[in-house]
Amino acid sequence: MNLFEFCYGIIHWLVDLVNHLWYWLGDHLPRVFGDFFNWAGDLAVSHGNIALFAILAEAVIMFVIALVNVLNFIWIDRKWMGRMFDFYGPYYVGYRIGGWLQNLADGIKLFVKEIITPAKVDKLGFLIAPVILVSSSVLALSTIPFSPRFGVFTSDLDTGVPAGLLIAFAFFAIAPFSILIAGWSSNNKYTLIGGMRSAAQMMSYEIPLLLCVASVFLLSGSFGFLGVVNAQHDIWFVIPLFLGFIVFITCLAAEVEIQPFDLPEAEAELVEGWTTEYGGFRFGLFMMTSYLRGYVGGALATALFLGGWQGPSIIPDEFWFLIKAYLVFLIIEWMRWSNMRIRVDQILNIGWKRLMPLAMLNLLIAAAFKTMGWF
Amino acid sequence: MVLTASKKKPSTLGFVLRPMRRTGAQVYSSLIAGKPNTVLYPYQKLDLPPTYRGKHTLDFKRCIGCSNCVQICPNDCMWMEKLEDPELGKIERPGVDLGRCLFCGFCVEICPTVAIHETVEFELADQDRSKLRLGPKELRDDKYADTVKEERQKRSLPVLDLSKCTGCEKCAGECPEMCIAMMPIEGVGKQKPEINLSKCTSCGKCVIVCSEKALTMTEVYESYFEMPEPKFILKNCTGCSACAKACPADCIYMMDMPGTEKVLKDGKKGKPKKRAVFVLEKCVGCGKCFRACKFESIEMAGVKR
Amino acid sequence: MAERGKSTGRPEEGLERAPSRIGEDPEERVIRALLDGFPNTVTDFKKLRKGVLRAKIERRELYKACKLLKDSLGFEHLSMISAVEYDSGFELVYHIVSYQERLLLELVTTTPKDDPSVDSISSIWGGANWQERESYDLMGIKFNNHPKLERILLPKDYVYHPLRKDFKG
Amino acid sequence: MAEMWINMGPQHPMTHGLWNLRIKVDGETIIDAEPEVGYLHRGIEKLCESKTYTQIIPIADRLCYGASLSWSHLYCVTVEDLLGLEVPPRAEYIRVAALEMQRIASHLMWLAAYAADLGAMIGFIYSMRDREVFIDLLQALSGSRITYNFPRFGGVAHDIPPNFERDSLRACDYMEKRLKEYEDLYEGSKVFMLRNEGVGLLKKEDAMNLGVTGPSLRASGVRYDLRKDMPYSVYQELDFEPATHKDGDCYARFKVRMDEMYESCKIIRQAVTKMPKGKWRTLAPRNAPEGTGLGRVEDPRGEGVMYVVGDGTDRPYRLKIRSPIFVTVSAAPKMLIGYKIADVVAIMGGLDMCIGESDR
Repeated sequence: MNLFEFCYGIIHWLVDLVNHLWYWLGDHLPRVFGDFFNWAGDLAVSHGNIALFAILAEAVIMFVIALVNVLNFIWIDRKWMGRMFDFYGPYYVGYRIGGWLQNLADGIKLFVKEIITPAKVDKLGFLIAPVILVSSSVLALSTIPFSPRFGVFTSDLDTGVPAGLLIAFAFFAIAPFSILIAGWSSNNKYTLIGGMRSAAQMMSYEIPLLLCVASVFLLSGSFGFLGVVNAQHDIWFVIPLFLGFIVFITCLAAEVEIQPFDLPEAEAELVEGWTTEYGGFRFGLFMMTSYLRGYVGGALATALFLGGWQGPSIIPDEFWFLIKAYLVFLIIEWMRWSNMRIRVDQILNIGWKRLMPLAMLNLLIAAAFKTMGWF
Repeated sequence: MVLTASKKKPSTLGFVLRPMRRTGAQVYSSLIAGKPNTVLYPYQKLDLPPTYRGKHTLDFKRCIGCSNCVQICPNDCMWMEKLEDPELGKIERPGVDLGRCLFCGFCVEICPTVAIHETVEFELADQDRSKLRLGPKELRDDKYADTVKEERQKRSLPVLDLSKCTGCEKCAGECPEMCIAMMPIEGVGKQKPEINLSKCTSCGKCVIVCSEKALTMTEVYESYFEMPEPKFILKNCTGCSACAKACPADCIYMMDMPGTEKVLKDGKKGKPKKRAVFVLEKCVGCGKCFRACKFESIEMAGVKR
Repeated sequence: MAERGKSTGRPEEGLERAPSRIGEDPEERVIRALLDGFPNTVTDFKKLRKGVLRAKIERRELYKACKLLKDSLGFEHLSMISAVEYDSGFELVYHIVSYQERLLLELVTTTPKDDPSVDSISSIWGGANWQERESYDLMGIKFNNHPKLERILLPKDYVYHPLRKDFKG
Repeated sequence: MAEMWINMGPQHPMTHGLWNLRIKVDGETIIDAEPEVGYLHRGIEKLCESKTYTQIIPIADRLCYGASLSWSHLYCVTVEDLLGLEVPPRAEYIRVAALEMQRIASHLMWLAAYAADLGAMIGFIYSMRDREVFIDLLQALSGSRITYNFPRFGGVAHDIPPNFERDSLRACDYMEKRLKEYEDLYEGSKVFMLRNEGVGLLKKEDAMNLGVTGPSLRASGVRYDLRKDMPYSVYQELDFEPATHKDGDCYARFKVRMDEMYESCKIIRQAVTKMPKGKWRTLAPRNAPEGTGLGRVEDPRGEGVMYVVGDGTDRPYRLKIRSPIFVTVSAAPKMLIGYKIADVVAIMGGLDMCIGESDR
């Protein structure tokens, strides 16, 4: 039974429960109204509609899991960073669970802060930028299954979202657009420069990233998560495509704007980059989204290179997936906290002159493997 | 104008791994091998050295109310407060405004009797500014001064009681350092020993040799600062004893000064008048006598009236 | 001499001073050169301690003397410009340093109270630029030919010169 | 993008303190720069004219939060020159040890800010952690953590506490071990080298002409250290070598300061072991004679000079303070023009700005 069937069953049961009322009303009311309620009940119980509601329920489940994951991520990041920095990290709020509640406390603090819209900003852009960023990241997340059973599916067949990886990357690539809007509409020189830097950086790192992904598609012969992960049953793609994995991780770091590549929000030179004018919960959304994107990146790397949910069946598949994603995230964070920030011309140089040829080489390697018939 | 070109070309990975090795070693030492370096402040506290300069305490019994601390305070955050103590009577003691205090420690250093101390207590914040104004009663801690090791040196000096002195020059002859000189008292026709304090080694021989018991040894704390000394002009003195009442260190006393007698009509001399006598060995340089004197008979350079 | 002045401060070569010939004591050399160049206007030569000289100069010759010090005597560094107000007038003290000879020259010049102005030496030493602005700002001394004589520490619309003795609060 | 002026400051993460750097950019390239200081002007020179000589010592501490001991020491040296006061040798050795600890602490604070500017919070945390060691030593010595109020005319305020020698030797060993570890973080990091090499070039002639002093001058290839070239305390009896570098870029400035920390460790070791017995404080006269006094010391940030005019009373007639950073920051446009916005933080961070002393 996968998540779709589970949701379908629940929705079906709920609809049946309500339909009893409908049909009872249809029987007892005058004819005109009764027909209407009977018709509504029939409509609700039809297969397509229940499937639609089931997908919605799946999305809600995945979203809640994503939010909990973000809390976990921030907590892990802070603890990991703390030990690296020779201090404890969050400690007192939620003392018995290792300071886990600190994130909730911070979230509440951000939530109750006054939301300020500066006077001279472009209102529409300023309001819509966080919405786009958060929604695109959540949408990218929604396509990622934790296991063949647990994810957003559109039918009871175990196929997942068709071409789910493509959709995930498409949503993943919307972010520079919203960052540019945020930077431009804030009407501030720092945010403008930050937005511009972000756009330039993300555009240029998108290409090697997708080339690496293309090599995985080439080897696995599928655009969907299930196909890619199942193709790694014998050997994880990180072994034949090690070069691609390194390039992918590097590009991922640039995509989610973490430390060696966090030019758009370089706090030393551009105050807070494109988020300078945002405060309160909007800033909280941005911050949450950056961790969410970190998680999405880790999950994508897991699915593409590290064999997804495959592992010894001592623990369930879903946990294998999460553990791998967390590990990738931790390595990225490790890189983040031990490095400095590079300059904007150097980042473009590295992107175009180094990562791009390497990604091409990686694609050639993948093509060679495919031609040899090893995959 | 492009000067930004680096000497070495950037490599793709760079040496990202070396800093990561360093931080990884740190994670090992703070997570597995040991604990982080943090002191969890409100629950754990560091040991502070005894020299630490925190909140002040004041020993009422040692303090003589000389107001030297008030005068040296760079921020003018101390003041003298008159109060009545059941034990000590009418006294004058300093208070500290911690909101202005810069914790320089000069009040501790200048105190001639080591009555003010700075404790290691540093958590002094309050929501009310007026709570930071600590009067003498809040500062009072008569036991603290005995608990800490004294850094200031004590020195015993011979102190002259002029009323007993006969001017016999025995002490001057006995002093091994030759630091006692007999000086005539102006307008009296008598001489008294004057002691050069910078040479005195506190051997006490002059006290032993004095047949009239005019010299006694007194212990005085050595001062770190050069204080202004009062200069007494005898001919302006009227004997009102205001300075002797004002002096906190008991270094001025009134004495029937020979040579000041009024010549009566019958040619006899009347009773000698009272005049102030200074014991500069004990003087703390506060300038209170200078301020108290209304007849300009005391001069003190560098002190404001 | 000019050659030597230019070659000062070299990191490696300048380390070891060449064994000085008799009469080549750098302090005396500076005194001699200044007295030769400005026989009437340089007065009151004093050697305060080893390596520290003090001289007085009239203000009209200040620029030329500084030029001489920089170009041919090897004083590369202007350390400090301090303005002091006396009852008779203002006194400007220039502390000028020679890196190679380890010399410090206190060059004192005076200006009358009603016309506090001297020639700017910021074209000789670039480091004098801001210090002259500071002297102008706090003491109100005008420096002729200064590229940008504006207030630097105090607000632009401030009218007093607070380090003067007649400024109260 | 068109040319525009950007205000980096007065409230900006790059400016450690309150100052403003106006830069004119074309795209991301700087074509003009104009530093503005004065936001923290407290009028210390005027204030000193109404305080007695002794009362100014804690005020001189407040000139710089990073290296307050060296400023109060400079003030004491100046007044001792005016008074003609001899300092007992034990006091001089205590002073030298404390000064070098202060130099290490100040350099570590610079390193912390520099690393944070370049984006490595790890450097900030590590440097601040290791700075604590020396702050603790100075606290045991003087009784305070930031504003020590330790030197006095003709000596120091306290004798050294028990176990001070052992603790300082241990701290030096610890610091040298840590400095070796820092190599991994900084020079071992390609990213750091990318950001620093060839950035903010300051030629030797420019550095001397613009009055740049201290580590920045030595990084431009001029070997001039007041401790060595015009020794003022007991520095001539100690064996050390001022650090120089000939490149004149940000990396050279970084390297000079790192080498200076090694040298300071050496000096502390010698000063602590050579320290003679005897008096550590003398009685200073209350009134200064008429005349002038000049003090000139090697501050962690450059050449600190004070010039005091006495008029026979117990208050100075005039006290002029030369702040090294005030002059060095006026040379900033020379270093900035032609580089990118991101280089501003590397260049200005490499100068070790301290606004307290520069605005006075």
